[in-house]
Amino acid sequence: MTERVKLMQGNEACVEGALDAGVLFYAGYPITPSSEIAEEFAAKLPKVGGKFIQMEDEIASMGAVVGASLAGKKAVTATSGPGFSLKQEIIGFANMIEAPCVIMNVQRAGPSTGLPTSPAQGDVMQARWGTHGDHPALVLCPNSVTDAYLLSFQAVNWAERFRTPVILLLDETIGHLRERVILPRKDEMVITNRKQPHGAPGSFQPYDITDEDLIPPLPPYGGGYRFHTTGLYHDETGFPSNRPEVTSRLLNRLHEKIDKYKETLFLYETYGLRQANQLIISYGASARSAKAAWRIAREKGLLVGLLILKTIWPFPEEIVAQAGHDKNNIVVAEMNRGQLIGEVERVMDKRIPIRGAQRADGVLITPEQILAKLEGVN
Amino acid sequence: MTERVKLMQGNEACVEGALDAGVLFYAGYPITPSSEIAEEFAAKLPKVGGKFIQMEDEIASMGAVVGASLAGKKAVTATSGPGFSLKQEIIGFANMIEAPCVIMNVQRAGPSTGLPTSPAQGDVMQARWGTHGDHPALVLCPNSVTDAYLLSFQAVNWAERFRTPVILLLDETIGHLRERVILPRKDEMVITNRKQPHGAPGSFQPYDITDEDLIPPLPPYGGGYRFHTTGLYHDETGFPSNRPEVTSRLLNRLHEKIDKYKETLFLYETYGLRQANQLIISYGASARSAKAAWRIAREKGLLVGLLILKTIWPFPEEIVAQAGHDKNNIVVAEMNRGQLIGEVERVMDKRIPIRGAQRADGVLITPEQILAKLEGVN
Amino acid sequence: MEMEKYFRVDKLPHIWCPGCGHGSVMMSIVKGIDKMGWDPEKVTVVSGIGCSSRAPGYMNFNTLHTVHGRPIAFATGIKLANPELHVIVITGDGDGAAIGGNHLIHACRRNIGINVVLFNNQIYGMTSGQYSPMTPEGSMATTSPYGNIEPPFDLCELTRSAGANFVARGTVYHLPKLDSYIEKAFGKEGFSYVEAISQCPTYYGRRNKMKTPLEMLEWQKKNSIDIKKARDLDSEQLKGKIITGIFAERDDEEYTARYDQLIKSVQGGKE
Amino acid sequence: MEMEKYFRVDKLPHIWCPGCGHGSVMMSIVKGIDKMGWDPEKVTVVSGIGCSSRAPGYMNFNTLHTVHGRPIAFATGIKLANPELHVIVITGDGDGAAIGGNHLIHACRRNIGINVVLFNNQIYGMTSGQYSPMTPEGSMATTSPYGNIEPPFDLCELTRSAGANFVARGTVYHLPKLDSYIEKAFGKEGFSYVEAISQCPTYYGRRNKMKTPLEMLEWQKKNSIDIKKARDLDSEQLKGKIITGIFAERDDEEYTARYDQLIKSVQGGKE
Amino acid sequence: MPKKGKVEIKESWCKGCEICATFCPKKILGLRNDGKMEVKDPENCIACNQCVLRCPDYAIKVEVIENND
Amino acid sequence: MPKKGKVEIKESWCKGCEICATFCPKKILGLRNDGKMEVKDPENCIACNQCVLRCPDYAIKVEVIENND
Amino acid sequence: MARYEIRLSGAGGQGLILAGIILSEAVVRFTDKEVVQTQSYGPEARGGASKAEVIISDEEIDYPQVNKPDFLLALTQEAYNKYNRDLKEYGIMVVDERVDIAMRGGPTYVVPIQKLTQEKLGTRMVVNVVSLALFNKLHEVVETEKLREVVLERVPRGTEDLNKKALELGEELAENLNQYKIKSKEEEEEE
Amino acid sequence: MARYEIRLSGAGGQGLILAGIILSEAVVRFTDKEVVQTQSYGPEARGGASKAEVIISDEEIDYPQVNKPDFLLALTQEAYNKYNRDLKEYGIMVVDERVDIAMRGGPTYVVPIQKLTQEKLGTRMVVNVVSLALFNKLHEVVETEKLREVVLERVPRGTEDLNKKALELGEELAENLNQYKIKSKEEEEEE
Ligand SMILES: Cc1ncc(C[n+]2csc(CCOP(=O)(O)OP(=O)(O)O)c2C)c(N)n1
Ligand SMILES: Cc1ncc(C[n+]2csc(CCOP(=O)(O)OP(=O)(O)O)c2C)c(N)n1
Ligand code: SF4
Ligand code: SF4
Ligand code: SF4
Ligand code: SF4
Repeated sequence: MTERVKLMQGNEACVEGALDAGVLFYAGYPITPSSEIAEEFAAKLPKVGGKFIQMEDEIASMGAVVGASLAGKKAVTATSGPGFSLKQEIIGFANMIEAPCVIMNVQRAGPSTGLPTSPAQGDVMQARWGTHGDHPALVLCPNSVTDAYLLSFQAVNWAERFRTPVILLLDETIGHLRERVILPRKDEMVITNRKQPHGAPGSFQPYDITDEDLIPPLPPYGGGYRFHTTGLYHDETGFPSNRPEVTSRLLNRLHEKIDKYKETLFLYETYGLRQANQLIISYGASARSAKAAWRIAREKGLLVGLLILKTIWPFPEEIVAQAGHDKNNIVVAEMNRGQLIGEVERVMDKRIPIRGAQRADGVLITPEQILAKLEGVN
Repeated sequence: MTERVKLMQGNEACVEGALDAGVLFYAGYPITPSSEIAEEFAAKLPKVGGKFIQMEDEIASMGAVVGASLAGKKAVTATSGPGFSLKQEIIGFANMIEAPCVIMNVQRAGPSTGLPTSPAQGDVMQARWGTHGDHPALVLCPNSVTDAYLLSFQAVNWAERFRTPVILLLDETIGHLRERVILPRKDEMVITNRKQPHGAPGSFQPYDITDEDLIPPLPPYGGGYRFHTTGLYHDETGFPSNRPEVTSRLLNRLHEKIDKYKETLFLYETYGLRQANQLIISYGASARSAKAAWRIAREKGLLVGLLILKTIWPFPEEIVAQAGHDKNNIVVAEMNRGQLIGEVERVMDKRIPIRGAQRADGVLITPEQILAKLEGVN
Repeated sequence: MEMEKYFRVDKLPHIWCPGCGHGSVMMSIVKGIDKMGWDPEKVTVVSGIGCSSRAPGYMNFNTLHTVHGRPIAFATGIKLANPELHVIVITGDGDGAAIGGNHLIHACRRNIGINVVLFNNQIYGMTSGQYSPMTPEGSMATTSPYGNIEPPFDLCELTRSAGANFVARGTVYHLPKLDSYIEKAFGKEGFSYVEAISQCPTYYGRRNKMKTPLEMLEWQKKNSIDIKKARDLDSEQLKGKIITGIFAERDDEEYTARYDQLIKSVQGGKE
Repeated sequence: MEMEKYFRVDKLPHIWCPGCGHGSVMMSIVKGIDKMGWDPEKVTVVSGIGCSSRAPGYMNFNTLHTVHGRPIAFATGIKLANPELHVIVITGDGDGAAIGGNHLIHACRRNIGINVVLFNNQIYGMTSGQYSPMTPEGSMATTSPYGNIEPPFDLCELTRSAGANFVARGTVYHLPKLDSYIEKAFGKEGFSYVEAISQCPTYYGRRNKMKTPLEMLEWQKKNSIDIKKARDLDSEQLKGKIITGIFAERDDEEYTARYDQLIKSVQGGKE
Repeated sequence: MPKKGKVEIKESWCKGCEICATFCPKKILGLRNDGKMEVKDPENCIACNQCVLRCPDYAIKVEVIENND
Repeated sequence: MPKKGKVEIKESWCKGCEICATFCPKKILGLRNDGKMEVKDPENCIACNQCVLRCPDYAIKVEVIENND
Repeated sequence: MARYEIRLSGAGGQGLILAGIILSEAVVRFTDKEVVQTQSYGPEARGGASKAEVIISDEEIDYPQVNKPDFLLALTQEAYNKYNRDLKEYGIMVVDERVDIAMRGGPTYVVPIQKLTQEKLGTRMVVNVVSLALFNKLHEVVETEKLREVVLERVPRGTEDLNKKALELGEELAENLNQYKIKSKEEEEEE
Repeated sequence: MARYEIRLSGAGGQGLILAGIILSEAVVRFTDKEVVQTQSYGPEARGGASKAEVIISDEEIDYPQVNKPDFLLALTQEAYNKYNRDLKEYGIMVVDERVDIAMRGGPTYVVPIQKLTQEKLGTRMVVNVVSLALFNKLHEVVETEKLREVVLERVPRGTEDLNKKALELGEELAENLNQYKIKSKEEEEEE
């Protein structure tokens, strides 16, 4: 077991988690601060018989990943802000055709080229809404290197389970951080593989929902089931249709197949919620500072609770409402000008003051900044 | 004056509005249902000595538009969902370097290829959050062909005034609709041009804010002021800096230069708000159905008010709060699975029920659907 | 040839306009597959967006209708993930040469085993007739109402320069030759590019004084010139001509084969 | 030549590593501008993202540091909006050949009056050493830890095929020749492409047994072969060689000039 | 000995583009009033298959008829 | 009559890459302990300007000195 | 005229969209009424059935889509099948004689429009203008000369005479429309 | 050891980032302590000053950034100028002898690290390992052999002997460190 205690970098942990989950394909285009992910995959995939390809740009990378996924491989890409913007169109396509894949975005300060080597959490809303049209999103935010490993593993599993793109939203701080990690033994990790069809190939309908889980099986190309796939609205056979009953059925299912499992998708940590009249909510690298602020506040005798979100989309409305409804001050700590705080505002009653501890200048938010938003800190 | 009463198509009206505002450059890539905008520009620009170019894709179009803007021309591009996703990276760049330009997005049903010829309002949140990193957004939604003309004109003016990309967010219904328009006389239209520097070229700093309006002047290339521009965080001289005080100053100003003028930016219509205990909020083509629903409800004797938003970003928080605070039912009508309703929920008190009248199957939302969400309709 | 084996017959007739050349090119591809004797289960046809890109929907293989301009990127992922598959890309002059130009040349460079067939109707059909990067100079299109001033690509030259193993251009008029190019292309390991001049009577023809599909076929016939003959002509004489024939025929090593060797050597030569 | 006239001297020294070739290429461009006698006010230098793309920041003109891969698109807008401007694009083998390849070939095709200088250091410098589409086969890079298996582009062949009016390749080692290519390029109406082989000792050199900038220059010297001599060699013999010289020299009509004619004719010939 | 053919037109697939008629060396095909092709002169078909090759809608089949003489 | 030159090195710009030294035909340039170049043998400069041409950091200037003999 | 919804349908390429636009433009230019016009788009509109819709009203037109047409023209079977469903119970229906229709209550006219156009004008190309004139005459939306003005501005040069004749034919058909009327369900039952 | 913050700084290319990683790895492998390691990135890190930072703690390390180092190594003037500011008042500072420093209160050592490395080992390439060994010996983070084990795994093949010597030199410097101590402000004032 000690073999799984290591010094590891966040980006490297993402790769390890993905490999342990069975990823055999990576396509990407280098960009700071995510490039180590590509570099690690380039070194490690051939060793396990997997394939790494550096494509001509991020769009092509996203396309190749979806292609590889349909060919039956678990597939990943990684990028950062500018590349994440470019991938959006095909992320929407992956959503629509239900192609399992994982997109890692190691956030740096934007907009535009911004500050390529500085931490930020400015792509939080983009991760939810970046592609055109209505669509669901499943987005995970690690706050430690161990988390990076675990959530990367989880992201791959969920992508396969729900036939959907999953976004692993890191930030430069976690991506570049090296720290001591303690990983579960490999034989303790449960790998999920996409569902396969059972019936005769002749009667196979690629989007026919026979199971209650609302998720159609996905056979690999060359595996004996021939089928058609399109980014147009399509019916159960996979062929285009613009009949309103078909289009609404598809769009509803795309959302419901995730909504249905919401409860199991919400990953989070809580600290001292019960004996608290104030609440800090945070995620990603900011959660590290939030934890420090919480510790200091507690040491000062303040009744503060801490909610660290790891699943940020779908937004865990009930969990936040539950944690916050009896508080008289909520501080949302994030490295942007206020993004997830909007969701907190949406779900909380107006009478509870909600304050943002925000920072978007390329520097990791400090515990002091968060403390300053609490009440009773001198 | 009768010369300005015409039958006009929504897409055509966008072109007319832009031309009347002084646009002399268009770069785009065809896509349904926006292509008529390109086609009209292609026919009309050469007549006024302007330039039309069909680029190799939407990314290049967006780049060319920003380039032309820096060369001193008022510039426009138009697209629809998939192209809008592709333009996001450079929209962020335009934000960052403060390049005036107008992006028209004629929405169709997404995600992905979706329903290319069907109406939708699925890109509402994307228009706000589609590019990576924190950034402001100025987004206008016409609900008639006359509106398309007026808001297109306004979008160009505001782009120039605030040195920012402005998004004109149409939908297929309005883009393709032909209707009777009554346009103001040309001599009644006030054109805004970007601010020019006055000092000596030698001392010119392209991002130096000497005026209270927070908006730096923008001389054209070749106009005697040489300067440097970058999408990296930069100081007043235009050169990169990662000093936190510089980066936060820039990002704050980018937001404040618009926030400061919020009040003048909020365009909307209201109907019967005072004598109402219920409220319908809508925008774009949905507002047409909302208007019909409101009319019918009034005819039935219901006390319903109607708020039609034309500026949707920045979100007119106070106006919505003001219109809604004394109502006991708010219906938000939009052609998506619930996008702008999130903002309404955010600003309203929890005790007021907020209902979505939503439709995302490619069909224009009907007055009946909206009526059904009102209380007391049979 | 048995229609049912290769076509989704229940989806026919296809949506293409009367006289559209795309149907002929699609059949040419299917004949090529038939001649190769490939197991339909192992064939994957990938397309972008456009009239031409609707073809895979009618073809009874693993078919993927992707987004505009990127089918080669998807195909690259498919081929690399499973090199056993025969991966065919169907694209248009908009899809493949405008928005998708970069993916095309990079796939040529890598020489990855994908067979691209570009349906070149010299116009954007699906979006109702804007000019494309392969529209002849002077042509009328909805976005070139005064005649197109952009010179078109010679994409056969370009793909050859970029490193494709096989490059050819045929026309719907000279259908048997087109069949033979496609067959040769499919027979190559490595990347192949076949350009099929197709006719769009609806949007190209009507605006350019060729009202019927027949006039367009006539135009193909009159303007085509064999590459061997073209070599003796200068660029002025070749202006507006369709050069047909085989532009490149090489046997450079295919990309996924290289990758497999790399894996072997990294894994220490074990088979 | 007066430094202050063309450089923002207060921004120097530049951020490039010791021995990086980019400084030499930047100077070559400035010398070209000087030789043309262009008014610096009328010169606009546009770049993408990369080490090379940092150059405009040091150059005392209208300078625009855009996003990765798209400088030619921005430049197209600038040139078309104001054809009086001399528009120079500085790009890298990542910026210009990987993500930006499509814009490059389309600009060649349009033959728009932009002068592209591509700093080819055969690696992604800015992001710390991943392989690029111009990295030689077998080279070590952070993303090709077992040696690069992708064949590189010959971008001079490609831009020539795509229609550029002028195409040449020089090296930092053969600096005076590079100067002369850039000067010729600047003298052309229409699109020009000059590729300058530059050295990245930090990320290419160190990993590929050339620890010092000097070894890299030595490599340039040894591997370069003049295009005239290259014509007598076959592709096997040319593998890994740097072919230098002028690849294309044409005088096809420039795009914005065509556009101006179109405007005149639409406006009914009034001047 | 010249072959003989029996031409069959799948009406639901035919779009009336008239390409087949033009390429038919015997000119035996023609457009009907409803915009579909018909075989005007079935006897003269020589089973050359030009129409099959040329029809972009796969709407024509030609069967070779035994030539019994 | 051979020219003579006076070499001036702008230390703050020099990065010590040694390219100039290699291209100097007279080999009069050398690296100092602090990683900057210095002119070790100023007398022998023939003002060939190779170092100026070659320095990627524009850190060298050479002035042609009047040759008075 | 309160809100009046018109649907002109037929095969793609028959020019009914142009007819809808011409009608709308005539309304804008020569009346004080409001008008909106919409149409079918997309590849579907290319081969198969296609429609143009116009709403004319004395009042503001809020909801811009035709849901229950007051008037339906269907020139082909496919168009009829696709678009007849929502016609108002007592709405007017005009179909080409070759269209098989179900019996209904409202006024229904089966007119050999295509045949007569072909016979009298030697081409079917202008069946759209014939239909347009028929509609206009029937409803007297604008005066004949006004409609002619707009038509002549919008049609391709060189086809003016042909289109004038088409206008005349359409009006003639309108005037004799009753001869094409078929019995309604009720009338039949009464017998 | 409660939270202890270490900053190793110098010129890009001197290998201090590797030193930081080696130190952290040694902590993970041979102690029960928590450790995090960060470093400067970007083009800035290329030519100019560069730093590696390590935090070692018996407890969970939440906030992962070094804000007030307990220990600062600065091998170059530029690094010193850029990174000395936040050093804790009584934190330990070790600088190369060629660095000009301001007077301060805490323990300060001016050591000819680079010169001695060059003299004794014939190259400056291993100045990072010398510094690492100096730090480790001073704080006794891990045993000498353990550190050697990690170093030898991480350095390029063929440089093992050189690095062993570098380790020895570093330890030797640590043992004699007092001879390089300079008087603090207070001590000076006391005089
Ligand atoms: C990102 C994006 N941009 C634009 C479009 C619109 N679009 C669809 S098909 C097409 C052009 C099709 O032309 P081509 O590939 O030549 O095919 P054709 O229809 O002529 O066969 C365009 C521009 C789109 N769907 N997506
Ligand atoms: C959209 C996007 N993708 C990726 C990057 C990251 N990136 C910055 S520069 C670069 C490559 C630079 O290589 P090159 O153009 O050859 O320039 P060099 O640094 O070698 O001079 C990359 C991949 C980015 N900034 N934006
Ligand atoms: S529009 Fe043109 S390309 Fe498309 S189906 Fe019709 S004829 Fe073919
Ligand atoms: S990394 Fe390479 S290309 Fe970039 S500045 Fe250093 S040597 Fe030059
Ligand atoms: S087989 Fe030949 S002869 Fe017979 S109908 Fe077809 S084309 Fe004409
Ligand atoms: S070439 Fe320039 S930078 Fe290099 S050592 Fe010589 S003077 Fe210094």
